[in-house]
Amino acid sequence: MSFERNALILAGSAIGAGFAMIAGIGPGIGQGLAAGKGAEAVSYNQKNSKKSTLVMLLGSAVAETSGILALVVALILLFMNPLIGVEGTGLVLAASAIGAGLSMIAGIGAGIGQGYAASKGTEAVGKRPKLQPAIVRTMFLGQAVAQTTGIYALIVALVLMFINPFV
Amino acid sequence: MEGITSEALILAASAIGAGLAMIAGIGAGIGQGYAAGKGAESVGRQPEAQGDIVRTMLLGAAVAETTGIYGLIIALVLLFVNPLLGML
Amino acid sequence: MEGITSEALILAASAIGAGLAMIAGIGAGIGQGYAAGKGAESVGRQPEAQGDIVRTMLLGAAVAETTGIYGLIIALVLLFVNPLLGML
Amino acid sequence: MEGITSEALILAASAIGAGLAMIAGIGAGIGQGYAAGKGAESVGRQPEAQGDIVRTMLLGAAVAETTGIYGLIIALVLLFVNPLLGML
Amino acid sequence: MEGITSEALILAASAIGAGLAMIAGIGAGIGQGYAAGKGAESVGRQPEAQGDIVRTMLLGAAVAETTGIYGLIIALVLLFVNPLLGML
Amino acid sequence: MEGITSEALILAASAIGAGLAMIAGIGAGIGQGYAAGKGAESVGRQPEAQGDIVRTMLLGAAVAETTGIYGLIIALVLLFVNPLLGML
Amino acid sequence: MEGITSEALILAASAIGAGLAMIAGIGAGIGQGYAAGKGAESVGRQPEAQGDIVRTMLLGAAVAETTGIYGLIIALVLLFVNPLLGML
Amino acid sequence: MEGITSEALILAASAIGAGLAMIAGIGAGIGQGYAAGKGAESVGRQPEAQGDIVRTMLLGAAVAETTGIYGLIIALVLLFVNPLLGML
Amino acid sequence: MEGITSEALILAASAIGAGLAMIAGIGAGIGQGYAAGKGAESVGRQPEAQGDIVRTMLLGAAVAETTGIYGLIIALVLLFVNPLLGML
Amino acid sequence: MEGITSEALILAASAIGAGLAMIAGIGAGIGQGYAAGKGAESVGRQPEAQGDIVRTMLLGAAVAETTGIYGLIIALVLLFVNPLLGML
Ligand code: NA
Ligand code: NA
Ligand code: NA
Ligand code: NA
Ligand code: NA
Ligand code: NA
Ligand code: NA
Ligand code: NA
Ligand code: NA
Ligand code: NA
Repeated sequence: MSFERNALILAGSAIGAGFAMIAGIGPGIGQGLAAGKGAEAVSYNQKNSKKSTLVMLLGSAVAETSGILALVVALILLFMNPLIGVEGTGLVLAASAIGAGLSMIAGIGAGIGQGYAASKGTEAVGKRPKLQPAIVRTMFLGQAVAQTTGIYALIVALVLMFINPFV
Repeated sequence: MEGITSEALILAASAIGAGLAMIAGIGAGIGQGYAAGKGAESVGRQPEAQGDIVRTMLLGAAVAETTGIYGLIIALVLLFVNPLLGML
Repeated sequence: MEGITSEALILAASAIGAGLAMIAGIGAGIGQGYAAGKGAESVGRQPEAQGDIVRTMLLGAAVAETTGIYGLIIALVLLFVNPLLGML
Repeated sequence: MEGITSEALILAASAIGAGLAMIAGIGAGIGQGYAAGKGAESVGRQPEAQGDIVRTMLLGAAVAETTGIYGLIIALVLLFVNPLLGML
Repeated sequence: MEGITSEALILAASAIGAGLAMIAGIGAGIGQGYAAGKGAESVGRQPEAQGDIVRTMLLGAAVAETTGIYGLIIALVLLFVNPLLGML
Repeated sequence: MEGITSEALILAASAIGAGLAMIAGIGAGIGQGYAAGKGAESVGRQPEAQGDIVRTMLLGAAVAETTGIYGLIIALVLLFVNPLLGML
Repeated sequence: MEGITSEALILAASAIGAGLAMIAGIGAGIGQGYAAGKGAESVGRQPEAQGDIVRTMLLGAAVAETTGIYGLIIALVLLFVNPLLGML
Repeated sequence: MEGITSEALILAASAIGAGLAMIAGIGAGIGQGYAAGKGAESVGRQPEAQGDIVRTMLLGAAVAETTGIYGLIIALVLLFVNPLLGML
Repeated sequence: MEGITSEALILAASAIGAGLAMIAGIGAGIGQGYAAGKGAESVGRQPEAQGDIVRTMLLGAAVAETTGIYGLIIALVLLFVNPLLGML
Repeated sequence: MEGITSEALILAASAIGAGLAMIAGIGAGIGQGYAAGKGAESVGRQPEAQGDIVRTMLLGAAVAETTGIYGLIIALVLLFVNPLLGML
């Protein structure tokens, strides 16, 4: 097994990119919840369907974040691999690429949670359109709180990719 | 494994990476199914609002599809383009 | 493993990648089952709207199937076409 | 592992890939069980609509089965047909 | 691992594949348990419909069992028949 | 690992396969716990139907146990019978 | 790894298998916690039925414990009995 | 890896096995949190039944803790007792 | 890998084991978040019972934290104490 | 891989362990999002109690954050302190 050092790093990057994409489970579930509640809101308050649909889309946009971050990490690994030019042992850098991908999986949580918040925001605005500002403010505040562990994961992934302390 | 080349190692890992990326699709499947259920329920309650309900369900489901598409794109890139080989 | 070729390593990884890609199907199974449950419940409540309810359920379920199909396609590509071999 | 051939590596990976593909079945199990619960509940509430309820439940469950079947097919292909061996 | 044969590698992978295939059973366990809970709740509410409720619950649970059975079959094939060995 | 025999590799993989097979038990644990919660709730609401409720809960839970048992059987086969060794 | 014996490989895999088997316990933890929540809720609503509610909750929770116990038994067998070693 | 002994391989696998065993704790965390939520809700609704509600919640949560404890025990056995080493 | 010692293999596996053990924390995160949601809902409905609601929520959340702490302890033991090294 | 040292193996495993530890963050994301949803719902129902609702939601969310922080700490220790290297 006398592979080139770069081959090992690139193989690790392929697997890391695959792991990172798993984060997409989160937005998929969460935005689906919002879609369901959006459809329901239309059924009990058809007049205000524009308002509830807007909240569904706003909340879902926030829930997309961790899917986008994961995609960016995967694209970086595949198209502008920062590890390949770094001095250091191939095995360590290959493992760093895999670790970065694994870390992004944390984004599942934010995606589901923020999507749930979007669904409840949509439902609430559908029921009480007049309270939209207060409902949406609370939704966004809660969504911001739910993002943090996804950000932590992104930081760990960026550290592994760009300022790898092991080299 | 003396006969195995660097290219082969990267391509083998790409096959596994492509498979992993598809797992993202679990999310859209669950979420869109939830929307389907809620859509059916809502249409049953207000059949006269069917058009709006289904349109909202489909709009929300389209949003929920994106991360599954991202996974598919990464898999297709690994299988058909594979930029990694060029970095060797 | 002296006898193992580059091709063999890629094909072995493709078998595992194909298996992983199928896991995406968990999502459609859960989501469509939820839709089935909600559809059955709604039909029980508004039998007169059965046509609309079932149509909406099936439309939503068709949307929820796609990421499972993506997974199947990637698996079939790995097993029957395998573009990776050609990149060696 | 001097004695291990290229074929053996592919077949070993196929055994693992087949096992992974079956995991897709988690989805249908959860989803159809949800439908079963909702069906039982609805039949208890509207016994007069039992026929419609059960038919909708079974129709929806059939839809939810597909990705589990996809997983089974990929596993059977890996175990009994194995197109990968022919690509060596 | 000089002494390890091709057959041994395939059989070792088959043991792991069999274990993985059983994981499919998570789905039926969750789904049928949900049905059990809904069945118990419904029987408590409409004891007079107990027969219909339990029949629907069991019918739905039977449907939910299938993907768990698929997993079991693949595991049994790997452990007792193992068609992969014959392809060597 | 010169001293490692073919039998040892298969038995090592069997230990891991047995552990994986037990994971199926997650399903029954969740599902039956759901049934327990619904059973307790229902008994609180209709104490006079306690017999019917608990019987339905236990019947449904027995159905939900099966895939966990399948996993246990596969693990026991791997650990105590191990048909794979005989195929060497 | 010249010094590594067949026994060592099996015992190392047994340590991992034991860890995997414990994961089954996720199910009972979720399920019984659900039952605890439903039990607490029901006792709050019908304090006069506390005895029946708690008894049903505990009976259901005992049923939900079994697959976690199966996992524990398989882990203990791997760690303290290890029938695999005797098959070498 | 010439310098790696049989004992080292077993101890390395034990470290991973211990980590895997802790994953069982996911269950109790979810379940007990559900109970906490239901307990808080119920205390808000029936403050006069607070004692009964909290007692039932804690009793149920204690039951839900067990499989997490099983995982911890297996991890501690692997890390501090390690009966596998003695079987070499 | 000629230069790799027994100690290095154990310490490498300990790093992975520590990472795995932290995954247990998923449970407390979900569960306590559920409790937070139910607490907020209940405080909105019965502001006069806020003290009791928040106390019960925090008590239940403390109980739900334990398995996450177990995982942390096992990780810290692996990283800072590592009893496995002493068993070599 | 002739050039791999003991230190490199430990650091490689630490990179993977750090990635695994972050997965704990799934829990807080789901849980806090649930709390956010319940908070938004409750503010919609009782706007006059908004202050109490949001305070309770944030308090509960802070509690739900801890296991995600534990995971982050373990990852940072592996990446920047790495006590394992010192044990070589
Ligand atoms: Na957070
Ligand atoms: Na999306
Ligand atoms: Na879809
Ligand atoms: Na389907
Ligand atoms: Na089925
Ligand atoms: Na079953
Ligand atoms: Na059980
Ligand atoms: Na328990
Ligand atoms: Na706990
Ligand atoms: Na916490």
